[in-house]
Amino acid sequence: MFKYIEFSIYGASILLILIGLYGALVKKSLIKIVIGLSIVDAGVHLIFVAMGYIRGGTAPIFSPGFENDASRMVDPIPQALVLTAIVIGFAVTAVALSLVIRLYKHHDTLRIDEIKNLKW
Amino acid sequence: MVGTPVLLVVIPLLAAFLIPLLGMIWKELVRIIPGLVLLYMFILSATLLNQVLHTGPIVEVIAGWRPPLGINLVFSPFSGFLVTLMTFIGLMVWIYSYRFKQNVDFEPAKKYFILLMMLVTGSVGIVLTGDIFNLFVFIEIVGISAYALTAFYTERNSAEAAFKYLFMGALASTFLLLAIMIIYTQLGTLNMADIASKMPEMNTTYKITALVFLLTAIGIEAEMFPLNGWAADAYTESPGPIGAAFAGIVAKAGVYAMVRIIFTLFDVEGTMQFMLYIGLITLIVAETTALRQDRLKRMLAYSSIGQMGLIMVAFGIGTAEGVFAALFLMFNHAIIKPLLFFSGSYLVYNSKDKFIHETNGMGKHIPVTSILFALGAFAIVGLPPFAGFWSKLSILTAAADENMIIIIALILIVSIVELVYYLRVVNRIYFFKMAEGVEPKKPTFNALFVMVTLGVIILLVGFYPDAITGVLHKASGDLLDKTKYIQDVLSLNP
Amino acid sequence: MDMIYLVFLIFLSGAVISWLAGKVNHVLQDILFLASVIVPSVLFYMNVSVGQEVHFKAGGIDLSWGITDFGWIFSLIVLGLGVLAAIYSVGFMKGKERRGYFYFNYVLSIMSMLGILFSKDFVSFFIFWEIMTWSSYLMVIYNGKHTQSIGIKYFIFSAIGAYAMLMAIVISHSVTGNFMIADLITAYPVLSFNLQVLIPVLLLTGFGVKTAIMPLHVWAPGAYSNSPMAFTSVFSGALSKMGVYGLSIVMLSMISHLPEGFWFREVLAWMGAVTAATGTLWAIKQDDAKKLLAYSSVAQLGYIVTGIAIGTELSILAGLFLAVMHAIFKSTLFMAVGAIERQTGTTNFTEVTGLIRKMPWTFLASLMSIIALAGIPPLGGFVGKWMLYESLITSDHYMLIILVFFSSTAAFLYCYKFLFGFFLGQEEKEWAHVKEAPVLMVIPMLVLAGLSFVLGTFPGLLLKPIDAGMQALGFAPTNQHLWDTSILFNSWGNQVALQPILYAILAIFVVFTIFLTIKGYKNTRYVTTKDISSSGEVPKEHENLTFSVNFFQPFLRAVEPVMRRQIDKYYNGFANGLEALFDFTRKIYTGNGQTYAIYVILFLIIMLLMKNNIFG
Amino acid sequence: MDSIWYKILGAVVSFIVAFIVGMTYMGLSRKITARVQNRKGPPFYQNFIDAMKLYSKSTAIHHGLMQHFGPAFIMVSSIMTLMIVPVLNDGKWFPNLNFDGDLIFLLYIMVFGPLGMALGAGQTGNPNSAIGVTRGLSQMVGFEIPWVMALVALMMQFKTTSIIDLMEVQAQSGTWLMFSSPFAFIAAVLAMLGMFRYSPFDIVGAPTELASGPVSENGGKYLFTLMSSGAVFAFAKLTLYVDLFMGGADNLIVLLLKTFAIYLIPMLYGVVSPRYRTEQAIRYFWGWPTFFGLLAILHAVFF
Repeated sequence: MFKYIEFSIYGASILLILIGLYGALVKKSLIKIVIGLSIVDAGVHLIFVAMGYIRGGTAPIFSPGFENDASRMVDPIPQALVLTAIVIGFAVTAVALSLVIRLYKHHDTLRIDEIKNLKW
Repeated sequence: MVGTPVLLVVIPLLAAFLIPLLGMIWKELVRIIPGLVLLYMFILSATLLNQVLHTGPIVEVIAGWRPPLGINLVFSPFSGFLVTLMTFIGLMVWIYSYRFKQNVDFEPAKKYFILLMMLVTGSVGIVLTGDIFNLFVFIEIVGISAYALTAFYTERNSAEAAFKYLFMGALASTFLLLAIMIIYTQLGTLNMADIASKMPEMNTTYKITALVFLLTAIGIEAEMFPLNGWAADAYTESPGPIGAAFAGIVAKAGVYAMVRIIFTLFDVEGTMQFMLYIGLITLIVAETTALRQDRLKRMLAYSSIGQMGLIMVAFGIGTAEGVFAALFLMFNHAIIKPLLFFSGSYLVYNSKDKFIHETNGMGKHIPVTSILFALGAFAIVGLPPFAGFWSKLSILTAAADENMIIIIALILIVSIVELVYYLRVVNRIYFFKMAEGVEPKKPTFNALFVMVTLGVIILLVGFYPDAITGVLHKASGDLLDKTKYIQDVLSLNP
Repeated sequence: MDMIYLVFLIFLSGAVISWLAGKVNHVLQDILFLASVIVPSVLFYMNVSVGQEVHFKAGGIDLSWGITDFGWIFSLIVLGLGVLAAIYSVGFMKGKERRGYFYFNYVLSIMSMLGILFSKDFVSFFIFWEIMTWSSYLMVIYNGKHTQSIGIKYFIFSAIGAYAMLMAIVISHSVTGNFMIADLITAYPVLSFNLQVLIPVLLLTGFGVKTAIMPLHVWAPGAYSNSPMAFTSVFSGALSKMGVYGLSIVMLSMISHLPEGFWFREVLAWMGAVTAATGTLWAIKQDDAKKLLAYSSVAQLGYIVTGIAIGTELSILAGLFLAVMHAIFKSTLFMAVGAIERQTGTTNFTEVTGLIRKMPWTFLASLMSIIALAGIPPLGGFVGKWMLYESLITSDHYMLIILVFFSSTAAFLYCYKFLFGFFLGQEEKEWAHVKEAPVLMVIPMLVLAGLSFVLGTFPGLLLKPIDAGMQALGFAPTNQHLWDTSILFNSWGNQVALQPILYAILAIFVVFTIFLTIKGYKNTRYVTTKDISSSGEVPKEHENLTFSVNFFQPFLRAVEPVMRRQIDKYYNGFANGLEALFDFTRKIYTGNGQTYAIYVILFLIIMLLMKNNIFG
Repeated sequence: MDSIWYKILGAVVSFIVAFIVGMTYMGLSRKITARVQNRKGPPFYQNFIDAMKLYSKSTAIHHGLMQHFGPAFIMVSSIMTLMIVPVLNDGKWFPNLNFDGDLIFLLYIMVFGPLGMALGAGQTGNPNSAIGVTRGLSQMVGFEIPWVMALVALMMQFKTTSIIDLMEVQAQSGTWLMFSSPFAFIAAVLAMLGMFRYSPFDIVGAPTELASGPVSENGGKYLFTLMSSGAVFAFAKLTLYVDLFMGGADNLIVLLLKTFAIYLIPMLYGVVSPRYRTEQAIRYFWGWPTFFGLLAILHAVFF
């Protein structure tokens, strides 16, 4: 049962990454690209957290009653890392969106294939 | 003792956050503080480098956690050399842009200097850190500040460039994170020395997959072909000094990360060759693209990408001479390319589109800037007796020692292409009639000071290369000695 | 401090100072310029002896400077010509723009040429070589005309040559472990065959560019004619000889150890001869004196290369003698063209005519130099030509000699065109105001012309140092056996005694001059060139009857099939094709951010698929 | 015997002989030409009369110094050629400068004069002169090729560049080189057609077309000098041919016979030929004559 759950988590995160990539690479709208990138990020974060998960694990906190359960604790480091990554992803998305606003003002369009003043 | 390596990361970061607060006290502090910080950083890193060259690397532990658990900073001759170089260029960028445009008033200047500080923090952090996740974080810091700096001018196409940069950067961070994940799940550690020591145990498939993700991610930062679509745009549309900073600081950090991963972290065969060939392709594509540019900064940008390719080639040779040559090239490129960007932006100062033909006849009106641009052009294509020649000689010597005759030939052929487009510009500057309505802009004293300083360094290294080769030899030896790196970090006493 | 350093230091600082001095005072600038050429030259001849060496390190590389007997020959060209042309330059540059620029590059190029002769290691050789290249490049574009075409072409070819040389240098470093030229020469006989071929080929490419051998010559006509004439005299006279210097060392010290060296020699000799022939034909076609002399230089260098390539004692003597002679007479001619350009403002034969009475001294110098160039006795050019032919005959190069002879016979055509075009023909009102060039310009020309006269009768004066130089390269002494002070021998024992010939010529000339001139000149009066017999009509003042357009048209019609193919066109086509290709490949950078992202993903996917092929 | 006066004497005597013989030949050629064309023609000594007439005329005008020097130059060339070429076998004649120059030198001294003349002609400013000169030079490039090929063949075959050595070779073997090296002889003779500038190669002077070409502005003593130079030069060239290909001559009579025999070739060829255009002339010389020159070289190398 757990196996399926694990697989479904992995599968879901890979699916997320693929969906995100689809959005980023195929969709022409800048907004959709940003959304796509965020989805990719979410997928990566999810897979990372899932990697640190232990079946039936507990929170990695030495709280009363769990003093000797270090082996059953889920790995805390991925969670820490993902937390950081989420923050960074947030910042990037914010910058991206602000740029999108600028681009829209400058070019009057949100289609990425029409914003090609810089090329070759 | 002036300080410890950690200050090199902490101080600018702190300064970045303090600038707006201090700006409330006295507006001029916004401009002054970064300079003081960069000066301090330069002195600190130079002192540390001097010390490190004699005593061996300094490994500094953050927050008391020993490696492999905690985060550590490594100030070795190699990273120290790069940090010194970066802080020096940072200082130059600061002097240059102290009042680089009168119309940049308090509010933009504040942002500009905050972002510049963050850029330097991130770059220095990339070079110093001993932790792979930390590397990721620093890369993101550099990334975000670089996106913002690229988009600094609202009236240009800068947002477009910044968006492309961001798009690629976001993909890079995704791949980097995936790679870190693979490494962590396989080896259970994030410390680079620890990873390096455990690497032989890792399953080959995972190892190579992680390597591929890392190379793709870092390759975007290091402007590797075909991942460098953003680079020319970002160089072109960012403010002049920031173009210089990209070439002199950010790109160097990217190459550093790449080299650290390939030389220290992984023990996969074929990475050297990969780097060699991908560098070669980068070099060829970028330089030939530069040949046909009609905008000055874009041409400089592609030239810069090409130089990064050449640096990769030099690293890819893999021998001590090759690494030495690569470092020499990094040094020269970090000195010369900023000079070109600085002087180049004055040559097309009042022009909207920055076309090359708008530099026509500038030689008569802004002679010093022009001659420094010419000097930079001559130096970067490797004409003796300027600095670029020695690095070119050493890279070719290194390649010849490995019997890479075809590669030597290709490098030299590309050099001819490079020569052609630089000379076309220099000819225009001196021998063409200035177009109607072009107004040359006299450089400010600060800009002149920076350009002359860089020019003097070019001449100095050109006539007396021994000024730098000693350091470079130690740095290259340090990079190649992987066991020592692992040992230095892991055997650290609490 | 060693005198050698001092010589170079004076050159270097002189270059900078004479550049900057222009901001202060022009006379001071001229004086400083002359001093910065003359002082180190004098110091060199007074205080630097052959064999003196200095060693130092730069960038961890051992460098060493010192001059050999062989280099000493070329130092005569470089410094002798350098000083004379410097004096000329002062006159030439009077009142011109960019004097500082000119002086700076002039001094630097003289310094770098001397440096090349001094270099005992490849690194300093290459450094000086490149300084020479870019300083001469800056001279080529001095006028600001054709910078993007002629200037860049010159630099591209120079760079091709220099980089070929650099490649050879680093390869030789990988073999010998250092950059010493002598070490490469020592190691050369035991190298693998591939390297034995590769290294000389690369080096010869490098030197061949400067020597303007076919098919690497296309830069030369443009570059020679585009630089200011005061420098072109050095450019064609001395700078191209640096190629000869390197070429000789490669051919004589390295190829001679190669069992297959025969083919090298033959191919190079033929290339030289073909260069000579095509250069001559193109020179005949030119209507611009600069271009004509430029092509002529290419042709003359072809002879020199042939001489050196043949590799017998006599042919090397011939090649080196011709090298010095070419420096003497060709620089005089370029100076003369410079003088004419300065006085009349044009160098086109179809525009200027009849200057002989206005610029007699320039004419005299040109006449002597042309006679020397054509190789007609009793001037110096003949000695070189004679030795070249004799060496070709005695070494069984029967087809080569025909080609060489063809080109030197055809050379008479452009020789005459040069003299006729400028000095003879009808005197036009348009040029009535022309005066003789300033004395500073005339004196160097006359000195050089006098030199070619002296060397025509007493070639021993020059052959002596050449012989010493050849001995330094390992040849047996050739005095008494191939030459004496004024007698030349070939290896079959046939001889030409120059003194009786000179005296006979002078005697006959004097007799008939007296016979005609003393009797004729006094009894006749000068009439203008309009007063001629032309079908019973006297041409009017404004009617210019000078025959100067399509001068050698019938001849050119006869050789037209040969001249139809121009290498230059192929090169241009190639360059244009490359640029078009690059224009196409740069479209990779489409400007669409999404495309770039797709590149990234594709790159990643390809890497993941190929990972086992690339890594591991 | 080595005194300077003896040498001068030799030169003067050689010059006089050459002058007389050359002039006579030119007169004969006029006569023969006339006869072939069914005219009576002038007497064979007509040229002497012309020369005397020209010499006694005085010139009134000149166009500059080079015009004075031009004839002197061409005289130098003619006399030098004469002095280098041995007149008779075994040094029976004054040695002059026979030992001081060789064939290569000869080739060069032979073009010295025409070039000097060309300068003189150039200064007169007469366009006809310049046109003539360009034609002459062009044609020279044409015929020099087979001529040099013939000489090179001889020089290579006998490993000498000296005329005297080549005469020696013929004396020793007993055969003339025109028989032992026939191709070289043919090439040389064909080249000679151009050298003597008789029709069809008279494009330099080109009577009626160029008003006598380079010499058109010269008269009186100048023309006399040019004429006598032509005579001397013709004699010297003929003697050279005899020396090289016909075993030289033991005395003057034989020399006259042999030289006249050679002289007949260009002359008779010219009588029946119309004039070539310049490029035709050049192409002519680069056709069959050069082919024979090649054969001569091959012959010299392989036999």
